[in-house]
Amino acid sequence: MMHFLEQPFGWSNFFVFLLLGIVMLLIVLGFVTYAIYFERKVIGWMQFRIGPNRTGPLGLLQSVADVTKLLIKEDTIPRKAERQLFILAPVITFIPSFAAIAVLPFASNLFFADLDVGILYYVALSGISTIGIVLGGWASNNKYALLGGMRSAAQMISYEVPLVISVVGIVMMTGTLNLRLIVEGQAGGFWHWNFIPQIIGFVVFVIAGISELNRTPFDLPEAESELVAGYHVEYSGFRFAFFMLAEYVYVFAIASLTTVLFLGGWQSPLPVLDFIPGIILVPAQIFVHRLFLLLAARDAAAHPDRPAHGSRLAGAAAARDRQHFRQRDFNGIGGWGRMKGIMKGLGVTFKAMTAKKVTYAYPDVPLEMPDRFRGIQHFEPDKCIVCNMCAKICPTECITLTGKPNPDPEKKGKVIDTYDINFEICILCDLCTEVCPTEAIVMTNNFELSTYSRDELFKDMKWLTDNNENVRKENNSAAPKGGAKANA
Amino acid sequence: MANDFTSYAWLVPLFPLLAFLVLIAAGRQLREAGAYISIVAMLASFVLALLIFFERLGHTTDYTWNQLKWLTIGDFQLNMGFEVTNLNALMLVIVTLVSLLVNIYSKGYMHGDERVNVFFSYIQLFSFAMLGLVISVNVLELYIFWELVGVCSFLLVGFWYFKPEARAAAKKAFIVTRVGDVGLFLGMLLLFWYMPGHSLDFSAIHNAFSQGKIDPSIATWIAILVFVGAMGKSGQFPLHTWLPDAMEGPTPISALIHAATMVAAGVYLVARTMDIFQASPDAMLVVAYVGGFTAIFAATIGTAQNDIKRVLAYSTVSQLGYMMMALGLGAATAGIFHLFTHAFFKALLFLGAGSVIHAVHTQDIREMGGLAGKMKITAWTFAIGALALSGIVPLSGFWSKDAILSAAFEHNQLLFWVGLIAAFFTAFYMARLFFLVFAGKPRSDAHAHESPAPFTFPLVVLAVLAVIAGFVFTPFNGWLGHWLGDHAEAETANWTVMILSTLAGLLGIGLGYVMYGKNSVSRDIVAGNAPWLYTLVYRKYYIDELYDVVFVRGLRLIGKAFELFDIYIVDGIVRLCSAAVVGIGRLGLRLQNGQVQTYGLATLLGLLILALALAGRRFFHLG
Amino acid sequence: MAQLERIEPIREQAEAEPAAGSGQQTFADGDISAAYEATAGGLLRAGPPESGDGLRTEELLLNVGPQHPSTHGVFRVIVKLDGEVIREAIPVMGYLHRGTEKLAENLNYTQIIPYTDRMDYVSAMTNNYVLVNAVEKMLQLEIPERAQFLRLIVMELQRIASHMVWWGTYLLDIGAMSPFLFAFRDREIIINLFNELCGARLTYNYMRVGGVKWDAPPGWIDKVREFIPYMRKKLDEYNNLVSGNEIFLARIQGIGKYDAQTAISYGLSGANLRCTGVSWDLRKDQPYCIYDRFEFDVPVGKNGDCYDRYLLRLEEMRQSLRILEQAVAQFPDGGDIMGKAPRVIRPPEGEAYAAIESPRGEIGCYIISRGKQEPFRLKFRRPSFVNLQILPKLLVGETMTNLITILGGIDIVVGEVDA
Amino acid sequence: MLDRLIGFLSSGENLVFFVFSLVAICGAIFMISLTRVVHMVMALALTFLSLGGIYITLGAEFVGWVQVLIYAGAITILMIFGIMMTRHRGEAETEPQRPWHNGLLLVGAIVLFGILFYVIQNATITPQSAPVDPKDNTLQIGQLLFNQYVIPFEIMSVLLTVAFIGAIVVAKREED
Amino acid sequence: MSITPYLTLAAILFCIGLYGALSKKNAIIVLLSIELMLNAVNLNLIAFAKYGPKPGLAGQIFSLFNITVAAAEVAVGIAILINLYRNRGTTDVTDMDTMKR
Repeated sequence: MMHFLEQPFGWSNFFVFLLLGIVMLLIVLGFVTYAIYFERKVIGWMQFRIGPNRTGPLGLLQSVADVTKLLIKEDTIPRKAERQLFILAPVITFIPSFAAIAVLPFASNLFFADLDVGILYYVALSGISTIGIVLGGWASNNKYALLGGMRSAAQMISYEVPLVISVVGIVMMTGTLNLRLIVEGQAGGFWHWNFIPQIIGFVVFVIAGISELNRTPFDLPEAESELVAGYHVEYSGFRFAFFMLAEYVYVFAIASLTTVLFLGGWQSPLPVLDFIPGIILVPAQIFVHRLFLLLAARDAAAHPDRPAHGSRLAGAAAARDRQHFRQRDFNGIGGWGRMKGIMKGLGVTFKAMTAKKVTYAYPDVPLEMPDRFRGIQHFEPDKCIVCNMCAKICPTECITLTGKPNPDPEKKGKVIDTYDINFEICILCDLCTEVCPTEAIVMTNNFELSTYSRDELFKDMKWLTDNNENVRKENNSAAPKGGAKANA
Repeated sequence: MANDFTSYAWLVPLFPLLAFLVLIAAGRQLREAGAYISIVAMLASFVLALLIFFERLGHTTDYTWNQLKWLTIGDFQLNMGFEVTNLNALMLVIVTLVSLLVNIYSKGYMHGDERVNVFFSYIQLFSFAMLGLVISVNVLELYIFWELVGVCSFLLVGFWYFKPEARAAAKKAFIVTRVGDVGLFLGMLLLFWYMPGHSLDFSAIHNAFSQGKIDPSIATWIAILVFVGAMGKSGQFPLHTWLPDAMEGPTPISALIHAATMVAAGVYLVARTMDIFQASPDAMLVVAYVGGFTAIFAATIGTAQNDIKRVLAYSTVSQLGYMMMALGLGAATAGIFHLFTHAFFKALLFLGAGSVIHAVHTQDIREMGGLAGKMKITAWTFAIGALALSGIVPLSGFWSKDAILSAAFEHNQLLFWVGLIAAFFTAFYMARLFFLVFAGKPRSDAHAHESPAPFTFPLVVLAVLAVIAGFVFTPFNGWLGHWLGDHAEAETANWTVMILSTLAGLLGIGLGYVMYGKNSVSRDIVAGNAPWLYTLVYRKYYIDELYDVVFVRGLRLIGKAFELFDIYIVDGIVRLCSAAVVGIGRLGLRLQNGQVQTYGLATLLGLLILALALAGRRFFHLG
Repeated sequence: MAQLERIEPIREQAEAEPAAGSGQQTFADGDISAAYEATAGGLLRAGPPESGDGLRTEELLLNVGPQHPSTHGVFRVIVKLDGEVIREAIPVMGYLHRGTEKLAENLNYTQIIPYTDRMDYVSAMTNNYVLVNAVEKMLQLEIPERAQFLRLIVMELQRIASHMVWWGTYLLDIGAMSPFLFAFRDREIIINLFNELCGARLTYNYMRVGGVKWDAPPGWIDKVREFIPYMRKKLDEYNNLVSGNEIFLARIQGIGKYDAQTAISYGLSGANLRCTGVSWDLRKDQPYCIYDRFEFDVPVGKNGDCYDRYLLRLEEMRQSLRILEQAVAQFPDGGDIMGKAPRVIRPPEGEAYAAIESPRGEIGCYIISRGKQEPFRLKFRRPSFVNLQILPKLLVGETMTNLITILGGIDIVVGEVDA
Repeated sequence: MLDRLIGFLSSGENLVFFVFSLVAICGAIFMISLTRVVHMVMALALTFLSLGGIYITLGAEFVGWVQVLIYAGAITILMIFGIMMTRHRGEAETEPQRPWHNGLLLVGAIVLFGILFYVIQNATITPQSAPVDPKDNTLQIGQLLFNQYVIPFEIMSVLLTVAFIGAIVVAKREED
Repeated sequence: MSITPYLTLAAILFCIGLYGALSKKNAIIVLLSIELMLNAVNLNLIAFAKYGPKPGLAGQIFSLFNITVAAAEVAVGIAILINLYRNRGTTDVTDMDTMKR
């Protein structure tokens, strides 16, 4: 790659770079989709469920399905929103995130740009995407979106400062902002990696990184419970995809930045392993980092104590101020002791990872219900003596029946002619089977009733008669009112 | 003994001056005595004038005394004084005589008017001015008295100031004569400018012009300008309109000023400066033609007037036209002679008219009639005057008019016929006047009776003078010519002229008798079938309206224009200044409105101006 | 009969002249809009405060709307926000009101029972019992021993299930995803037990006037017996997972605090009352059914904040397990499940009020009968509705995030709030 | 004129400068002409970014990215917060009530530009010493900053602290 | 590439910023315009650093200082703006013409 950069800037290597750019985009997109898939799988495992497994083998195509759904879905723009800004916001958010990747070195000679001001470049660009988020919130003319936008902007700005300061240590050590040189500075075993001498920087960087990405426990802007979905509440379809893409590209960028800065970039952990080409190590480390990031975030459950005045303080001063508050919060009360509760929580989560999964494949494997389950009624016309008891007792009057005189003359009394139950209203309370003296109407265990139109819910006698699989065996109908039918 | 009275000639104007001062000082207390004081003063000056006249009969050298040093400008010395020549002496006598008779007449006529003494004081002032004019030694002194005479005419015409017509007439008279005076003034200036040694004395003028020291074109200009002055005072054609209106004044005044003295001043002026006119033949022609035209023009208007005094006024204008014509033709003596005779019978006619008006209290001849029976003396004297005016043989009018017509006959045939026709018209309107007033049945019920003594005595005296005055200068006896030093004129009896003029006169009287005496020919023969002609003449050829439109309205327009100019330009500028100051103040106010951005803008502009100033300087050096 | 007279005069008096001087502004029957206007509507229409008082920055009016994910159903709070801090909150209810009490007036008692299942759909058994108990009081029926036991076991199982639902959703609201799954995994066991007993998972319709409908199927009681130790182990696991978590503690301690006097004056009941130190549990103080035969203690909190309520409910689950343990031990092995109830239930004229301790507090059923098959008037004292009244007071001055914590702490079920 | 332009645009670097300056000027003009405040802020962010690009082409890599970080990142968001904090009733800028003021101002601005343009065209600046080799810009800036300009650097830090504390104090709402 | 295009661009931006600062009525936009003017100055500094009489890094150092000052200025500016908004209820520059509270 280096020699490419040295050539004078002409049309030919412009296309080469364009090509490389597109390749990088594809790689990133691939990473993003499978990062989402990976995340949902892990969360599932943490909550003793399987996670996406329906689409494609092992659910591998789940994210792909999601993305295509977003592409196909119609992206609406609220009528009163500021059209231009609404459309512009996702663009402003996505472009800097993707541009920031240019400076990340993946291998000794595999990188896109060898800037002397590598880190400054990254920080500058991440600043711009904040504008996109704020604009998105403001332009969608929705109070929740505005609040979400303001909060996320405030959070990103305030955590940018610790992020940058934590990196200063490394820059001081390696003497340059150029990422490639930083990585080369970490050659040799992993003890040469920066995260050992810069342990504090490393921790601050990771936490600031987590908050920069608005991930739990800092996912204040998308706190579902309060602000429904933060700044992109009004976005849908492709534009929403852009926002998600931008967010996950940042995840990729932060993760790779962490590895480059602290975890030795493509330097192998042990000297002996230096033959493994750097190219593999970086994604591996990214993978490990992602895992750690998720665990720490996901289960730690609650949010940090909310900033008391929310996002209204002006200027970077606010960030410094909150930073101070955060510091006290962490090591103020008993420092590491404070972490005990979270560690216990982590323990439970890990145990859950290995616990039996409770997910059952319902549509494929039918659910069998206990015998007494009150499903859809089954009617046997010949038992019915048209005593109207069931129609009278029904609380929602959804049974309508008509009798006709008995066809063969010698028997007196009536025979049932039509018997309809309107399942739109029936609440399956089982009172009708209770009062029916001849058990003409009993309940079955099946409950699938979904139809495409309401009048199909209006079942007639014939349908009720045919509905005769897994009829309930134990119908305590015709129990004498007041008399207890004792059975052990 | 030669000049012992002449040397006292300055006393003649002094007496009326003294009377004037006395009357002004104690006018109210004097009440009745005022009249006598003025009559005594006039009598004294008349006697002195007669003495001077007789003394001068003998020899013809002028007596001048101009030692009164008035002012010296640089090397130029201006002296005042008086000069007595034969012409002056004659004029002195005429003026003093007529004014004396008018004073006597006025005592009766103005009786009962509470401002009678003021009236007499004005007459005395007028007499002083006229006499001073006559004996002045240089043109400037003459001009001073000329203006004084104009003032007196204004005062006297406007004597009954409570009548709006009187006030208007007085103003009109004063303004029109002033127009003339301007001409005279310019002439005087030119004279002063071009005369060797800037001397304005008449003797110096006589020497300079007769020796041809002044080049002719300048002389022509001076002559014409002097003639304009004369036209104004004597009521010649363009400037004659004020004379008929001046009749608003009391009748004695009309007689004194507008018949004999003041109007004669113009003719006297031309006569006095004859040398200038002789130096430029063109001027002579102008004078002659203007005189001729005025004569016939005024005569035609006279025939159609219904006011007795207006008829006489137009007759005066016509006769003055004759005098000017004579002077224009070079017959100075004939002109002066006609002036001499005209003074007497015109004064007579006016005073006669006055007594008629006094009797019937109206001036409209259509309401008079049959007065001959009741006013015997007035009727007779009036008849004598009328005949004299018409130029009937034995009377003075015939001789003077004949002298003029014979001069016209020799020099300018056209003017002769013009004069003849004018004479016919004169005779016709005098006859019409006489018959309307005195003959026929009385048309109004007013019980007319003869006027008392003060009225009739002057009438009789004037009547006598009207008869005998003619013999002074006849084709048979040219004494006046010689006495006046005008020997150029050879006196030949021109029979044809005499016969023609007598015929014209008789024809006019006959026509008048036929139309108005016996009414055999209907009066409105002219008005009947040529009404426009009658109205044209009656309305005095609309000259007044013309002047009104051209001058009055023109001046008013110019005045208006100037007024507008004043308001909008001059005032405008003043208002503009104040508005500018207020505007600058408000601009300042708007700048201090507390807006930071306005201050920013101001600083930016200041900066730019500063930069441009710096860059500009260098830029232009470079550029 | 004495009670009857007492009713008549009240009714005439009520019709004669409206309650005078009740302090509250009384609205004519039809004038509901005025009532609404005076409360929530007024606030809504007030719109942002005019800048007169100028000092406050932008004032946000937020609808924590009916379809908000963390309000356990269609419940709405209108909140006036200043930045993050709540200045004023007005709850709006009635979105799930089905008019059960009015419908009941022309249903006979057996038909009403399925409706009670749907009131507090998270603990249907206690609803059934309170209705049936009230009728039995009027009929002075004698309930057979076995039916009593079955009712008790079923109610205590229902209490545990209900608390587990509360625990799972409450932690989900606060932000932790996993606990919800833990809770519903264990609750599934109880649901299956009920399914085997009465055929339904949520709306059981199990109890009848005079007894119960179904007898325990064979082996059912053994299953219950095995469930108890399993549950105790699980409860310890829950504690480990969440209760120790510092972040969780920081979120929950000291929030939504009120003292005993306020709780009593607001008529709170259940865990909301006991968390302030007032030991009041109907099972102990007004024993009904056969609760007096078993000994169990009533957990009581100290400082009345969300954390105490949280611990209280966990402790209640343990106590229910103790009761179940004793009940299963003493379970009679014979006897009929229905008392001598008349075929057509016509309670005599009069009224009755029965109150029991449901997982959310004291649920009461007040019936006025005119001797007909249908009750003349049926009124349920619904604990969620009463407990909700303290919400506006608690919310003032809190931040948005705490709103959810407090709401979850009170543990309301909207079906019960709106009936 | 045209061939000079093509010549100017031929070399890559000029092209980049031309594109960036075009974007910068359009952003600035939009900032003036647009009516909705947030759109204006966005336009200006665009200008800041393009200026950053121009700094980089001028070899000032470090300053370019600092510009992007501070201006495009921090200040724009600060402005947006400022806008959200204050309510904008009359969102659209009403028509200029001050036609005179604006007109005069426009003239002033154009004249100022004229003067500057004139000066620029005529000024001839000849670099005396060799241009600096842009190898490791950041390193050099770092050395320079802490050797020669360390005093201003310290003053800057003091200034920043004072400014931010001041901002908080001024903006803090008095907790009632 | 001589220095004139850069200086011209800087001049254009400066004038636009000036116009904006003095004509706009919304305080925020005035602040923004001032930022734009500061940027123009920055551009000049850097342009001179490379093409100026004494090419060197001094220009860039000073542009750094300029950026820091600008950031401080915006922070304080917004704070003041918010305070004014609280007192006056508007952000309209033309209303802020009296010192009284």
